This record gives sequence, structure tokens and C-alpha cells, in this order.
Amino acid sequence: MNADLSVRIGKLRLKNPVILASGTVGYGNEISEFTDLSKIGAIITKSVSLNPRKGNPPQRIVETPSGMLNAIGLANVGVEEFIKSKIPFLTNLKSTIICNIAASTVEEYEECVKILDEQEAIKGFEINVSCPNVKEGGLIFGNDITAVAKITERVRAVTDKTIIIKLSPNVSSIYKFASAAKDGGADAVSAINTLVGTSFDIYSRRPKLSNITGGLSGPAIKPIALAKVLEISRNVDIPIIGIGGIMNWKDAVEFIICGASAIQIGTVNFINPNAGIEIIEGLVSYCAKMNILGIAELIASYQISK
Amino acid sequence: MNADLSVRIGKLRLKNPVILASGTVGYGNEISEFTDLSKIGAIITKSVSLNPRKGNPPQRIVETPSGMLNAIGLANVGVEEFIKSKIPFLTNLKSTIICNIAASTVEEYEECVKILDEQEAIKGFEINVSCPNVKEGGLIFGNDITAVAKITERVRAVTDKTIIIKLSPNVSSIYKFASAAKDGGADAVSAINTLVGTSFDIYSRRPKLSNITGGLSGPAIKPIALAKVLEISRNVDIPIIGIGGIMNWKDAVEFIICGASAIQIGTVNFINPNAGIEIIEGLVSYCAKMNILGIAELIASYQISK
Amino acid sequence: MLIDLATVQSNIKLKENVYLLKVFSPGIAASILPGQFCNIKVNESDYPLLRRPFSICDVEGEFIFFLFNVHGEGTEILSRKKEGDIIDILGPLGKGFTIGKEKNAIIAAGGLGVAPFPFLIKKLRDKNIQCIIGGRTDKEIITYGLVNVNVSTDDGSLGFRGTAVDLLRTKLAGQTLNDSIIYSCGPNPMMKALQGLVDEINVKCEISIECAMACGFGICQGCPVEKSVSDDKYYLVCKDGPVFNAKDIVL
Amino acid sequence: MLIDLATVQSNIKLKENVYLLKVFSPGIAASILPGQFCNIKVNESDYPLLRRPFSICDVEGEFIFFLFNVHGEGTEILSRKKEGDIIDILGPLGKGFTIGKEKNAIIAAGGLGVAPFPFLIKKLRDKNIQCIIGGRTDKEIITYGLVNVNVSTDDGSLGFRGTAVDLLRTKLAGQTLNDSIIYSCGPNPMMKALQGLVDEINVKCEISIECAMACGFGICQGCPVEKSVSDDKYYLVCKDGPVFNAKDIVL
Ligand SMILES: Cc1cc2nc3c(=O)[nH]c(=O)nc-3n(C[C@H](O)[C@H](O)[C@H](O)COP(=O)(O)OP(=O)(O)OC[C@H]3O[C@@H](n4cnc5c(N)ncnc54)[C@H](O)[C@@H]3O)c2cc1C
Ligand SMILES: Cc1cc2nc3c(=O)[nH]c(=O)nc-3n(C[C@H](O)[C@H](O)[C@H](O)COP(=O)(O)OP(=O)(O)OC[C@H]3O[C@@H](n4cnc5c(N)ncnc54)[C@H](O)[C@@H]3O)c2cc1C
Ligand SMILES: Cc1cc2nc3c(=O)[nH]c(=O)nc-3n(C[C@H](O)[C@H](O)[C@H](O)COP(=O)(O)O)c2cc1C
Ligand SMILES: Cc1cc2nc3c(=O)[nH]c(=O)nc-3n(C[C@H](O)[C@H](O)[C@H](O)COP(=O)(O)O)c2cc1C
Ligand code: FES
Ligand code: FES
Repeated sequence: MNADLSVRIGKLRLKNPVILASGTVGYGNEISEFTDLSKIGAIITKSVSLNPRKGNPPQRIVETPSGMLNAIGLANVGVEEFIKSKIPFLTNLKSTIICNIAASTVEEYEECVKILDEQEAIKGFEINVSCPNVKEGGLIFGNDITAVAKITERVRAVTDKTIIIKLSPNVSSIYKFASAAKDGGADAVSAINTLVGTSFDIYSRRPKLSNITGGLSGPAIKPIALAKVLEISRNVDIPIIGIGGIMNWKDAVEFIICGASAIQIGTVNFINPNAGIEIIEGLVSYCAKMNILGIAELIASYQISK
Repeated sequence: MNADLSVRIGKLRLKNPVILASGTVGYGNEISEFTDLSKIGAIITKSVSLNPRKGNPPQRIVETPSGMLNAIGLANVGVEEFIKSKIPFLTNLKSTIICNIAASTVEEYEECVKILDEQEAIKGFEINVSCPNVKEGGLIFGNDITAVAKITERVRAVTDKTIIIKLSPNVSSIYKFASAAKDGGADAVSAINTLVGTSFDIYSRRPKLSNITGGLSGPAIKPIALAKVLEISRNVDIPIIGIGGIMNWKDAVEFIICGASAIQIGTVNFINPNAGIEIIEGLVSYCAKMNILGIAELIASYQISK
Repeated sequence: MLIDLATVQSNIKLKENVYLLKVFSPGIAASILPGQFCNIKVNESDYPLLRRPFSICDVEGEFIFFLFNVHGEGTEILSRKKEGDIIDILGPLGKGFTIGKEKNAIIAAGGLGVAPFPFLIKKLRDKNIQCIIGGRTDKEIITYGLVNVNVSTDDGSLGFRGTAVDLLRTKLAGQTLNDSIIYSCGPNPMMKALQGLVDEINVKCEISIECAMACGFGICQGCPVEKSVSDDKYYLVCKDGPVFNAKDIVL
Repeated sequence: MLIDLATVQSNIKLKENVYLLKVFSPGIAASILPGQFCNIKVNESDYPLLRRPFSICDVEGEFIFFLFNVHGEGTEILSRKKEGDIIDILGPLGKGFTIGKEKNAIIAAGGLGVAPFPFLIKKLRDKNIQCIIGGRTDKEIITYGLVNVNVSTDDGSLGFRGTAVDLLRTKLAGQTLNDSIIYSCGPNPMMKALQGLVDEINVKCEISIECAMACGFGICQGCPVEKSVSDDKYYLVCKDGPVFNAKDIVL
């Protein structure tokens, strides 16, 4: 018999711990040509903001060693259009849909959640306080504990659905932010969003990204992400969703051992849009091999002597 | 005629901007079998502390995608032995020798610098306030602006030689630390030291490093390091020494364009101990091709529209 | 659109740095429109990280051809593939060229911009086709799979001295063009120059453009291109393109 | 110690996952002591990042042999090298085995731990040599370049059932060993067990150990091993080893 892969994140029970990360699956339609989304634990939609955002001009992508920089700039259709044109498709996916929200003001976060709370298809919210690619609402909030606490409280007040705060790695002590999120009433935190990076053309001396800096993702950041997850796990009692450079089931297991109740995959979707399902299969085999009956046993099961 | 590659760092004039990074060339003897150190701009010795340190037990090294984690734990012979057995060799190298200093207390930094200031062979000090692999003196100082300011002032008071503060990247706003170093009297800052990361064995569930976490270096971190250098360059008027993932002359040029007056190479020495000289040769060709007469023209020559 | 582990049939060096790769991929070959591209994983490992996009150069039965030049590490790895190797191909992607009722098709390509045209030419059978191919020097001129070729080189080392757009302008001068279409592909500066010419002489023109891509199929939003009409969205090169009406986009 | 771009002469698959690589490297070959190793860059690109350390298995004139098994990505890449390929080798590194006046040499190896012994055996010509080779199953038994081989397998699928150290204990029982030396190499648990045995029966023993390494020549401090006597320093496996007197280190 296969191990029980289901995990709990706040009020949500996911059929397995594999989640597709915000901004790396659009609204699900394109990737569904390559993979069976109904088998995926949860899908987090591209960050949506109150009003549509055009995003940054080209160039938005640079490849780096074992990683990539992106400066999409939260391009999205805005809440209204999201409800009209994206939710119907999402509703049919038979996965758990979590809506990621970005905003420039505390009020905008609150407003977005309030509007989307009425949508049955949306089972929870991931609050993006950590996008490195927009001037406001990104790092300004993500690197300010008081702001994170306040945003959490305000969105908590307007929804009973699961709230996940997506944390910035660009800070000294991420656990303090997790703690603030917890105190503010969050059900979980996700860690990490991308790290700030840049790349220049050595002949024109111009930044390769129109936004100058971008967010670094992919295998390059895995060791950092894992350390952040471990740091939160050892200091704060809150469910953690691990993200950062996960390419395969081994990486996923490593995050779960370090404290993640579930994991998200981002960049790998671009290269292997079926990676989520392959990871789920890998988790099943690993559990069988290791005599693990339920994957939840594995969460934060790190063996650290001291 | 070759371009003038010389650069100024505080009171020092280096014959070229290529520096071998602390902890990645030992005290120069082993690497001198593979490369002509007299051609290198400067050599920074392994961090030395007042008393010898044994360092962390094995395992100290883990390879990661395009990077490596190390948790050496500042293993070193201590100041006394350093003077006795290492300085004579260093003196003969005909490169500029900079001594990197690590300590657990403000007083220890001061004491080390005071003792070493008398050594003619030592032309400057790099103060390591950012080692992620020791409990004290590493991140505790590196992530605390007041501590960085205080350490800088105290070492400034006991030496007239060039002082470089080596900054931690594990912070939200590195430029504030550069600014504190400047205000404290530092001649330059170097950025970046390694980023905190970890790696676990998925079968034993143990950390691969005995120290649990380690410092991430290598090409994986280059985009992050470059963004930190750019951030300092755009906000603080102080010479910057760029470090992080430099593998070749193109990477070196990218850092110089982003604001570095000189660059350090670390991890690459392990793979290609002659990399420093190859980078110098690459800089000469690049300058020739681009009609650059002096490499100093290139420093912070980034073309950013807004 | 599918992901296929395709077997390399041959990989021929056509010129210094230029290769013609032939792979067996019945699944993908079955549904290709000229101008579409594939996103290729050049290695089994996770390095280099991203797939590399390449135009589909030609289709012969169950075989697909790619024409590429060695640019960096990814294409270097691809150039070393040999018969029997397996490569992971995702495609076909994007929107191809429109084949309309025009009698005359003028193909204008710069450098490796010739890549998508051998297959397009096959599909244009009943039209008058003229090809105008430009490069910096004669070393950059590739005529694989083309017909009625006119060459231009920046340095005059082969054919007309000047850019492909200069040559095109000369050729088209005085012609009536309402029954003609230009299909073009080449570096961005060339596409921009062509947009200028097309605006002047008012001729139908489709251009295939390139940009950095992460996914190639619309999920990363990494490949925006500005619309000519002001709009609150960009086009995505991978989904809305790579072929666009020259009038529709701002480069 | 030098860095050499060595040409692959052959790369033979000896067993499932086990390869014998022969390279032409006169410079390095000239100065090798048995038990030393080289640090090999398996790729031209910067990925995988670090060199991979391998014992020098044998030397024939200007050729060097490496015996390796496919463990992860690095050795996988190495296994695909073929005649004419160039690989970047740094070496020879470390301290090798001591060749003293003992009459009898007992070689005890686990799995790929046999790697350094073909060359050592050549240099031990005038001694009585006995080899004891262990593996989990017969699939792990490699006898390339060895003499007087006794085999043990954990599952009894070939030779003695038990570990190489168990077999060694049986063989040595009752012998006088003051004119003997054991040379050993194998996984850490085996080396530990051997240290126990050596302590008991008091015989000279040198072991070659492995650990993760970044540089291989003493500049990274990445390869510590604890000394038996309490000390404020570790030994470095790459410089002070990889061969140690079994009594000198704590594993
Ligand atoms: C739709 C499309 C079709 C293409 N068709 C062909 C073709 O038929 N033949 C051919 O030789 N080349 C073609 N290219 C260009 C080809 O994709 C690049 O030359 C290739 O990605 C270079 O990879 P590299 O690793 O060798 O180079 P590197 O320079 O080492 O790496 C290139 C990296 O930069 C990205 N990148 C940056 N700018 C661009 C750009 N303008 N285009 C593509 N990638 C970019 C790549 O995706 C990759 O991540 C096409 C590009 C696109 C977008
Ligand atoms: C002195 C010495 C001599 C060796 N001689 C041989 C030999 O003759 N034949 C042979 O097959 N193997 C030998 N090894 C082991 C060999 O180096 C590893 O199998 C190889 O590095 C695996 O690389 P990989 O990329 O295939 O594996 P991966 O597991 O993908 O990567 C291995 C990574 O982990 C590091 N690592 C972790 N633990 C170890 C360890 N115990 N030993 C080495 N590297 C480790 C490697 O350096 C590398 O960075 C030797 C190791 C050492 C230190
Ligand atoms: C192209 C791209 C777009 C992204 N957009 C968003 C976004 O809109 N909102 C968000 O919270 N995170 C966004 N992210 C961050 C990812 O969700 C994820 O946190 C990050 O990429 C690290 O995971 P990975 O290494 O698996 O990609 C984006 C990442 C990429 C690569
Ligand atoms: C094995 C190792 C040991 C290091 N030891 C020190 C040290 O003692 N003191 C210090 O300031 N930095 C130390 N560093 C950090 C490097 O000097 C450098 O800042 C870092 O590795 C980033 O550069 P790189 O990517 O070029 O390696 C060490 C790095 C490595 C990899
Ligand atoms: S390349 Fe990803 S959306 Fe176009
Ligand atoms: S491997 Fe670098 S010191 Fe031993």
C-alpha cells in the first residue's frame, strides 16, 4: 500500500505535499497540456493585485549558473479579470487552489482578500510580501517585521480561509518574520521567495534586466532556502511550506526533513512541466523504501545531535 | 601598450585588481606551486584569530549546484604562530599581503590588529565580521550595524594601515553596513562573504556538515554578490572589493562595472589555482579591445538609465 | 505540444559554428506549422538550467531539423550530439507564419534567421518565392533549403554590399506589392529596420523575433514584447509569437 | 604537482558501473608514488563545480590509470570519456604508502578500495604479497592488477562469507606479524573495523581514507581528520594523507 502523502496546512488538507509555486504556472491552463493537475497537492496562482499590472518591460529573464533571475514585475490581470476569466478554469482542476496576492499597501492586501474570499474555488491565500521586483509591496514590506505583522492581522480579519505568508529570504533572521506572521494569525508561512540578484552585459555595461535587479531562483538557491526552512522550524511552531530550487523528489524530501510540511516547485516547471507528478511518484517510492506510512512522519524529522 | 591595471584601495596601490580571497589560498605556500603569486594584485591570508582554532570536525565541505558549502570554522594557527611560521614565506611573495582577522570579541579584533600592525609584511587588514561558521564573531557581529561600526572604530584606532571590512550578505540592506564601516573609518569594504546554507542526507536525515549550516560560495551566488556590490556602489562612497562566484575575467569585469575597485577570487582557486593570472590576462585583453587605458575607468561605470 | 525524448539521426556541421541537427520525433513532427519552434533541453543534468529555443527548420516525414549556431554553452553541448543520442524536446510552440493568398513571398533573413524558412518554403509551393539573405560577411551566409537566393553582406565579401534590408529596399523599389508578403527573421536591429521599410512602402510583413525565454509555453511571463497599440498587457513572444505582423509590435 | 590536460587513451568498462580510465600524462606519470591521488575536472564547463579525487591505480610509462565506479554525476560524466578526449588532471597529490623493509605485505581492500593497489604491488616486487578483497556481493569484487587474491563477500556469493576484515582476522590468526605490513583502502566502516583488529593483534598498518574535498592540495582546509593524540590541529586528508598509519587517526 502506498504511504499516506496527505498533509495539513492550516485548515487545508492537501492530498500530497507538492504545490506548484506562484508565478510559475500562470493560472494553470498552459501547464495542464503537459501534466495532470488533478494529481497535484495544490496550485498557487500567479500573484494577483487589485488592479491589472503590466509588469516590467523586456528583458525579464536571465539565466545564471544553476539558476535564473526574473524581473516579471508581478504582471497580472487584476482581481476583477482574474475572477471573470481565470477562476472558471481553476475550479475544474480538482486540485486545491490557493490564490497568491500582491499589493502596494496594507489596504490593498485587505481589499483583495475580501473580494476573493467569496470565491468558492479559492481555498486559501498566500500573501506575497516578498517580491523583489516591484518598488512597493515587495521588499519594503518583506523586510519589515512590523509591516508583515500588520498585513497578516488585517487579512486574517477578513477571511477564515487558510492564510500563508510568503517570506523574503533577503533578511538576517527569517524566523522573526515567521514568528510575526504566526502572531498575526497566519496558518502557515512559505519560504523562500527569490533572492535579489543582478547581471550586467560587460560590453554595453547595462543591466541585462530592464528592472536592473531580479529574483534568483532554481537549484543555485537550494542550500540557502533549506537553511531558512530549518531556521524557522527550529525556532517557530508554524507549518512551513518549503520552496527554492527543488528539482526532484530528493530535494523535496530534504525540505520536508528540514521542517517543511509541504513544498513548492517553481523554476523546474519551466523545464519539466511534469516535475510535480514525478516528485509525487518519487515520494511514494521513498516512503515505501524507508517504511514510512505517512509522509507527515517525515516533517522536521532532522537528526541533529546538539 | 597594456592598459594600466593598477587600482587604489585606501592607502594601498595594487598592481592589478585581482586578489586571492581569505580562506581559499591558505598562507600562499601550497598554491604557489601552481601559479606565480608575484603577479597577483594582493593576497588575503586565511582568517587569523588571537589564539589557534582547531575548526569544525568533519564533514566541512558539501558540493551544491554550481556552488559549495563550507564550514571550516576558521581553523587557523593563531596570531603568534602566524607571525613565526607564515609571515616569512609571505614576505617573499612580492605581492601585497593583507591579513584577514576574525575574532569573538571587539577587544580581540583590536588586540590582533595591534600585534600585527608591527609586521612590515602586512600591508592592510581585512576584518572578517561575517563568517557564518562560528557562533561568535561571525554573523552576530556581521548582522549588527552597531557592532560593525564599533569594531571598525576600534581597529582604526590602532593602525594606520588600510582597513577593509568584509561584509555579510545575510542582511536586508548591505549598504547600511558599508556606510557604518565608512563612518567608523574603514578604507574599503569587501562584499560578499558566504551565504548561510545547508544540506541534509535524506536517508540518515542528518546534516551533511557537522556544523549543520555552512557558507555558500561559487558561481551560484554570483548574481547575489553582484547585486550587493551594486547596492553599495549606488548608495555609499567607499571603495568596494567585489567577491562571490568569480570564475573568469568576464565575471571580474562585471563586478568592476557594478562598482568594485578590485575583486577577490575564492572557490575558483580550488579548481583552477592559476585562475588569478588568467583573469589578469583576460582583463588586459578586454581593456585593449574596449580601448580602456586604465582599468580604474571601468569602476562603477554601469549604464543605468534612471 | 508535447515533450519528446527524440533520437538524433544526424548532426552535420554546415559551416564553422553552424550545425544542422536532424532528430526523429514522430509525435512533434506530425503537427508543426512553419515558424513554430521547440524548446530543447541540451543536457540530461540540471545544467544548463533552462531549455534553449530553436526554430523548426524543416520537417521530413517523422524527422525534424534544427539549424543552429554555436553561441554559448548550451549550443556548444548541442553541437556535440551525435547519431543515437537522445534529446528532450518540447514543442511545437508558438504561432507560425500565416500562409495567405498572396502570389509573391519575399523571404528576408539575417544570419541564422534563415532557420525557419526551409519548412515555410515547402508550404509556399505555389507562390513566387524570392529569398534575400544578409550577413556581416560571407561566412555568415547560409542558404540551406532556400530558393532564388540574393545575398547581401555588410562588408561586401559576397553579393550586395549592405544590409539585407538595404538590398530588400533596392529590390522592392518600384514594385507593386499588394499581392506580396514579406516573411522575415533575423537579429532585432534588422527587424527594426525592416519595420521602418514596411511602414514606408506599405507591404504585408511577418517577422519572427527572439528573446530570452524561460518556459517557452506561456507560464513564466518572461518574454514580453510591447504592442503597437497602447495596451495594459504585453504580447508574449512564446505564445503570441514568435511570428508577429511587423506592424503589431514595438521592438 | 601540476595541472595537465591529459588525453584519454582508453576507458574500459570492467564491470557494471566500474571503469578503467587510461590517460596519457607524461608530466604527472613521472613522479607518482603509490597511494597518491589526482584531482580530476570531469567537464570543461564550471559544472560540476569541484574536481573529483581518484587514486592513481597504475602507471605504465607515460600513462596513468584510474579505476572508478559511477557514483553520481561527476563519475557518470567521466564514464563517458573516450579515446582522444581531453581531461584536466591535477596531481599527483598527497602522501602515499610507505614501502619499508617488511617481508610480507597484506593488502586488504573493500570494493573500489582496490584502486591504489595495482601500482603499489608493482613497487612491492620483492615482498610476499597477499590480497584480501571484500565486497557486499560478487558484483563488487574487482581484482584488476592484484595478485594472490582471497575474496570475501558479505552475502557469501563469492569466497568467504563475511567482511574483508573478518577474513583478514581469520588469515592472520596465529601468524607472527612483526615482519608484515597491512596496506588497506576501503569504506570508512571497514577502515574503522580494521583499526580495531590492528590494535588487537598489533601489526603495522597503513590505511588510505576518503572524504569530501574541495581543493585536494591543502588550501581549503576542507578535509580534516582527527589525530589519535590530542592536538589543536586536525590532519588534512589531502596533504597529510590520504594514507595514514592506522594508529594515527580517529575515524
Ligand atoms: C523563438 C526562438 C527561436 C530561435 N531559433 C533559433 C534557431 O533556429 N537557430 C539558432 O541558432 N538560434 C535560435 N534562437 C536563439 C537560441 O535560442 C540561442 O542562440 C540559444 O539559446 C543560445 O544558447 P547558448 O547556451 O548557446 O548561449 P548562452 O549565451 O550561453 O545562453 C543563452 C541564455 O540566454 C538566453 N537568451 C538571451 N537572449 C536570448 C535571445 N535573444 N534568444 C534566445 N535566448 C536568449 C537563453 O535562453 C539562455 O538562457 C532562437 C531563439 C528563440 C527565442
Ligand atoms: C583520496 C581519494 C581517492 C579516491 N579514489 C577513488 C578511486 O580510485 N576510485 C573511485 O571510484 N573513487 C575514488 N574516490 C571517491 C570519488 O572521489 C567519489 O566517488 C567521486 O568524487 C564521486 O563523484 P560523483 O560526482 O560521481 O558523485 P556525487 O555524489 O554526485 O558527488 C560527489 C561530491 O561529494 C563529494 N564527496 C562526498 N563524500 C565523498 C567521499 N567520501 N569521497 C569523495 N568525495 C566525496 C565529492 O567530492 C563531490 O563533490 C576517492 C576519493 C578520495 C578522497
Ligand atoms: C518567473 C517567476 C515568476 C515568479 N512570480 C512570482 C509571483 O508572482 N508571486 C510570488 O509570490 N512568487 C513568484 N515567484 C517566486 C516563486 O514562486 C518561488 O518562490 C521561487 O521561484 C523559488 O522557487 P524555485 O527555485 O523552485 O523557482 C516567481 C518565480 C519565477 C521564477
Ligand atoms: C573553504 C572556504 C574557506 C573560507 N574561509 C574564509 C575565512 O577564513 N575568512 C573569510 O573572511 N572568508 C572566508 N571564506 C570566504 C571567501 O573569502 C569568499 O568571501 C567567498 O568564498 C565567496 O567567494 P567565492 O564565491 O569566489 O568563493 C572562505 C570560503 C571558502 C570556500
Ligand atoms: S517564455 Fe515563458 S511565458 Fe514566454
Ligand atoms: S581538500 Fe582542500 S585542504 Fe584538503
